[in-house]
Amino acid sequence: EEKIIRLATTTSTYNSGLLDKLLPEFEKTHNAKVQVIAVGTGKALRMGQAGDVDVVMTHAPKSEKAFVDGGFGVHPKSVMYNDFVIVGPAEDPAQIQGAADVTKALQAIAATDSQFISRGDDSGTHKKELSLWATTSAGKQFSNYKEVGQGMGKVLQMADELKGYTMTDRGTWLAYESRLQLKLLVEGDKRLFNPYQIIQVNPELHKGLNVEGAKELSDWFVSSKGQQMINDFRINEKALFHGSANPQVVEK
Amino acid sequence: MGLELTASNIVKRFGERELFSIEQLQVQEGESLHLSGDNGVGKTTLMKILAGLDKPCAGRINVTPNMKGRWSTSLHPKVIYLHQTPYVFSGSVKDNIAYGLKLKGISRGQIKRTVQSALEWARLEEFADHAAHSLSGGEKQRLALARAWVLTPGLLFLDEPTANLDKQSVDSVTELVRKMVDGGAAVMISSHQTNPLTEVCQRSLLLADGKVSESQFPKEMLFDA
Amino acid sequence: MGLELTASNIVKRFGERELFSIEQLQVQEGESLHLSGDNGVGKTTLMKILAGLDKPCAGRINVTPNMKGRWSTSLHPKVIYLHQTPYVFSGSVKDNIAYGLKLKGISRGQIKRTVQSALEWARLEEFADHAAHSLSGGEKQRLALARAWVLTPGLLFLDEPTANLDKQSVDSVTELVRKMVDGGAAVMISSHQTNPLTEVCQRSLLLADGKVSESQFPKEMLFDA
Amino acid sequence: MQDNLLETSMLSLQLLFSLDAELWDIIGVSFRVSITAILIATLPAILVGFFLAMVDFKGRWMVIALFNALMAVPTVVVGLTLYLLLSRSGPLGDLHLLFTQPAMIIGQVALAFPLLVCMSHSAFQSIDKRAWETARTLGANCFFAVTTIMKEARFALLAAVLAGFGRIISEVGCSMMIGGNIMSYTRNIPTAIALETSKGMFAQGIALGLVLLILALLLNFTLASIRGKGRLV
Amino acid sequence: MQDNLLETSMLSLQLLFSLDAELWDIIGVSFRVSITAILIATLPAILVGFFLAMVDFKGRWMVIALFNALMAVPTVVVGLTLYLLLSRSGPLGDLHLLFTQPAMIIGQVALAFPLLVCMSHSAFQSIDKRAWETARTLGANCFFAVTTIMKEARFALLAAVLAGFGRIISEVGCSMMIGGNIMSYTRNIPTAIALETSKGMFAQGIALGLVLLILALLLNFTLASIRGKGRLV
Ligand SMILES: Nc1ncnc2c1ncn2[C@@H]1O[C@H](COP(=O)(O)OP(=O)(O)OP(=O)(O)O)[C@@H](O)[C@H]1O
Ligand SMILES: Nc1ncnc2c1ncn2[C@@H]1O[C@H](COP(=O)(O)OP(=O)(O)OP(=O)(O)O)[C@@H](O)[C@H]1O
Ligand SMILES: [Mg+2]
Ligand SMILES: [Mg+2]
Repeated sequence: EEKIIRLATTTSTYNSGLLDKLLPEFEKTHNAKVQVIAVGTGKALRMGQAGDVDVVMTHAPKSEKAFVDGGFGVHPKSVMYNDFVIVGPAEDPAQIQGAADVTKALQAIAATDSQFISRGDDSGTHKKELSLWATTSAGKQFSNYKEVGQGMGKVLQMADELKGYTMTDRGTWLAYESRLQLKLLVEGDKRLFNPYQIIQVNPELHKGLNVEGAKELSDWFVSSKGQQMINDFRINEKALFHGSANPQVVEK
Repeated sequence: MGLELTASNIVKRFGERELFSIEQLQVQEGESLHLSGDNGVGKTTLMKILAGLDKPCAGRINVTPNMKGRWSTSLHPKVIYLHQTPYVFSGSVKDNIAYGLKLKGISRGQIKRTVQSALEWARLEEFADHAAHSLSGGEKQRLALARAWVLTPGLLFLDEPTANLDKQSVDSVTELVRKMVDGGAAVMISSHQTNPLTEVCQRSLLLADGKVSESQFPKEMLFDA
Repeated sequence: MGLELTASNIVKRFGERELFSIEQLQVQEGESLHLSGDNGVGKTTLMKILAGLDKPCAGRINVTPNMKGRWSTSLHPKVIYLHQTPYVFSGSVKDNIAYGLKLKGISRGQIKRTVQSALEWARLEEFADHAAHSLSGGEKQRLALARAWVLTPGLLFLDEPTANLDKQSVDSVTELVRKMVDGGAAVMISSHQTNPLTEVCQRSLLLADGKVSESQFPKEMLFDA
Repeated sequence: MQDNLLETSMLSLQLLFSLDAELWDIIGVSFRVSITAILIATLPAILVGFFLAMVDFKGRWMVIALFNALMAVPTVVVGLTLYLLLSRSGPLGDLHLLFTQPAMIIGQVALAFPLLVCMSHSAFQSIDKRAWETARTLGANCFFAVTTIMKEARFALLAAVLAGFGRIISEVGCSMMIGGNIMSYTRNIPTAIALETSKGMFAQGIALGLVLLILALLLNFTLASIRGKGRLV
Repeated sequence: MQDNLLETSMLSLQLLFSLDAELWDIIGVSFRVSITAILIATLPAILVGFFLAMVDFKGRWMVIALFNALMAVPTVVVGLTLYLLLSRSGPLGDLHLLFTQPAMIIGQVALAFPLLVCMSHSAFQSIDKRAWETARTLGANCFFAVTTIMKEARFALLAAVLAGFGRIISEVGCSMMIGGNIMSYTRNIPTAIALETSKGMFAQGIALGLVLLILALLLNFTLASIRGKGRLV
């Protein structure tokens, strides 16, 4: 009989379609069924903490560190990375297109008081955005900075609607790009790095976890087969994720 | 006042069953009529049709003068029908009596006086502020009569108005009807009993076998206890 | 059969107002009583209390033999009260008559026969499958009587049962009551009219000023048209 | 972080009694939008319900069934449809209504409407036919007769309105979609709860839910004392 | 990809007529869960509503007001509360109910209950007192008398049940929270719509909404033809 593995992951990861591609392969070779619960980063970690899932895969290094340090998760493994980009209206009122330095770009947005749509939901993306604002001198204290508290896709749509700038992960951007009028303006800064980790829920805290399955799944993700499949995943002929199991991704 | 009602070729059917078919029926001002007939012959149905509350399957009812207002209310404002078991609106006894008056845009003081005299007539003063729903059967009947009376109808249909009334109440209804008829109004009363009220009626109609016939009281059809 | 009802020191108040206060009232098997009194003295309320449908503010009502089943239904299965304006259940006329029978767990065939004879008695055969709601006032009254009759009550309270009935119906109700009383049941009837039905009553009670008094017919309180 | 239910409840209560300005903002948006929406929706919906109960036309039952079915449409679908209408590239884009409170009101009116129609239809169905006849014969024209019947059915209608209000004050899909959950402007209690929940801040989510429950209780207690402590007549 | 409303509608219809296995899966979960939930909730809720309408006890109006207020609690809050109860680390964790269909059923029962109570209370309130008295005097014990009154109030009760069903078949917050939106197992139409919407696949979202609407229409047409085409009596 096939065993059930419960994986909590972020909506953006799930929505990219990566798991739909990878998991059937894993299920076939391991005689297991992976139930994916796609929620926000905070909620995913919260579910791991409560022992309601066997394994989590998220992209919020600080929260993940707290999660592991708190003893809720064990054996964190870097799986892959992609990057964040800053997108905005074609008119580009802050003139940031092609900027190599994110801090400067954000500063220009604040200085011109352009519309900026922020996730505002404490997600990995939101936390990253806040840490980037912290590097600017003026910060995010301008009138057209809007916190909307929604998922990435919805925020892109709102930015499109309101002709504003926003920061997004590349995966969601590629998935949405074709139906938005927004343009990709800033990419490539090292600080826009977006690492994903897979972490097993600490089996000592809860009874009844599928410990073995969780281990198998996280091992499979970092196996050469898993890494290969991640690297081969394409949307519109563009790669979304890059395997990072070897070499290990260093947390900042 | 002086209303005149003419009904011609009225037919009412329920499904297959033809209830009645009446060639001609006239009610003139100052007339009082007693409509009798066995249970289920269609007295209630006929009176509702004449009052405009129900539609006949065929035929025409004409009330002259036609007093239709600007807002086509479709019902004649001077024609009132009283249910066999009256419906009282939620609210107090007073509210019920004032219902029709308020719709006429009469001044508050005038309404108050009229309601007061109606309460006296119906001997419901002590219940003026009680919920109308809690009245007894006969009291509701009296309330409904008072509620119609204050509107000074020109043509009044009373469906078994005295069935649940005590002797004194029957007498006051009789008195009321007599006064209204003297004032030029027309009243049609259905009843299974003979009592002072039915005895003041000038005309007597019998509904039987789907036809209305004008007749002397067929006493054997009624109680003469 | 043989039920006996004893009510002692029954008091009913609505708010401040004391409706009645009755020291002693006995109804024995084979008795028929006519309860009279003006509108609003409390006839309906008293009969509902005696039938167990309403609670007195003070006092006790005792019915012997007490036939309470295993399921404490709290109402005596042989005591039936008929409303002044009967309530008919949605569904057909037949369904209404069968209502009480079905609850007794009687066989289908037996129910069918009983319903058929009740329909005949109430002269409602042709309406057997009609919606009970569409019946006329008098027909509903007859339906309610038939619906109670099939249950062979030991003690029957009829609240103005003949108010809306034609002569023939009054006669058949009279016949029915006579038979029931002969069979040992007790019947209490409230009515404002004197008619064949009230005349078969052996005892006559007058409710006035909050007291019940046993009396010869106070004819002047009633119509003798 | 808190893990167990007791701690969460405690935290909820704490949060509840330290009502801060931001929270009042959110509460304000919630009630302003939903009360406006219910006020707009009620009368037309009741009239439609009345019409469906009283006037027997061909296909009436189909209209009733349609309104019943519309109750089963998820709020987010209503939100999506309105989104496509109000979006810049949509037919009503020029009104610039998207992500504003008026848009939320429109959405909630649309959400309350079918429920109000169905419930008031059922309220009017149980009113005695004689009530209408009595009103008409005593001189009420159709308009006044309708108000009379509405008065007779007022408890059932009030229950309908409360159910409708409950539906819209608690719904999140439509408000999120066309309101946008913008802080201090279109963030109401349900969207705030959704946000807290997605962050994993369950206690905050429940606390906001309790705030809503308490305010709804206050509202209902007020109404109940007006209508005479739940008694009929 | 499509931008405007017309194209989106077209795509919705396309999707609708190419019903694939996955879609049927989702539809199956939706209806299995919601129908079970409404079947479980209806009778107890109606009995509570009956009790509240007929028995006059001290504090009755407060209970009624409470149920009215409970209708205003967002579904996600109910979901959160149940989550904390059913979670491994919660008091009922040992039942292992989280992220299962039974958990979704429990949640939907809780969601339907207050609405059913309020609507059936209002349905019973408008029933003539004589109906109860007649049933009792004709020999019905309390139990049978209740069923008789339920029959008298059946249209209003049916409307209540349909409103309750509409609430739970379309709700997303609670199902998402305690169902987990797991493909082929706890993904129902509303959570699938939420997922599509979050992906920006509005056409798919609306198409799923249309599927739900059409199925609800079918259900209602069936019921309407049973109850006699919307006519009273
Ligand atoms: N809506 C309806 N559908 C079918 N039949 C009906 C309807 N309304 C009335 N009837 C039938 O029409 C007949 C006449 O009813 P109506 O109430 O007019 O009688 P009535 O003469 O007033 O009787 P009563 O003296 O008992 O009051 C009755 O047999 C009744 O069953
Ligand atoms: N629930 C109630 N609250 C207040 N007063 C009530 C209530 N029920 C009845 N009453 C009052 O009690 C009195 C008696 O009512 P009841 O119906 O018993 O009279 P009745 O003798 O049957 O009169 P009728 O001959 O008119 O049928 C009436 O005046 C009525 O207003
Ligand atoms: Mg009649
Ligand atoms: Mg009485």
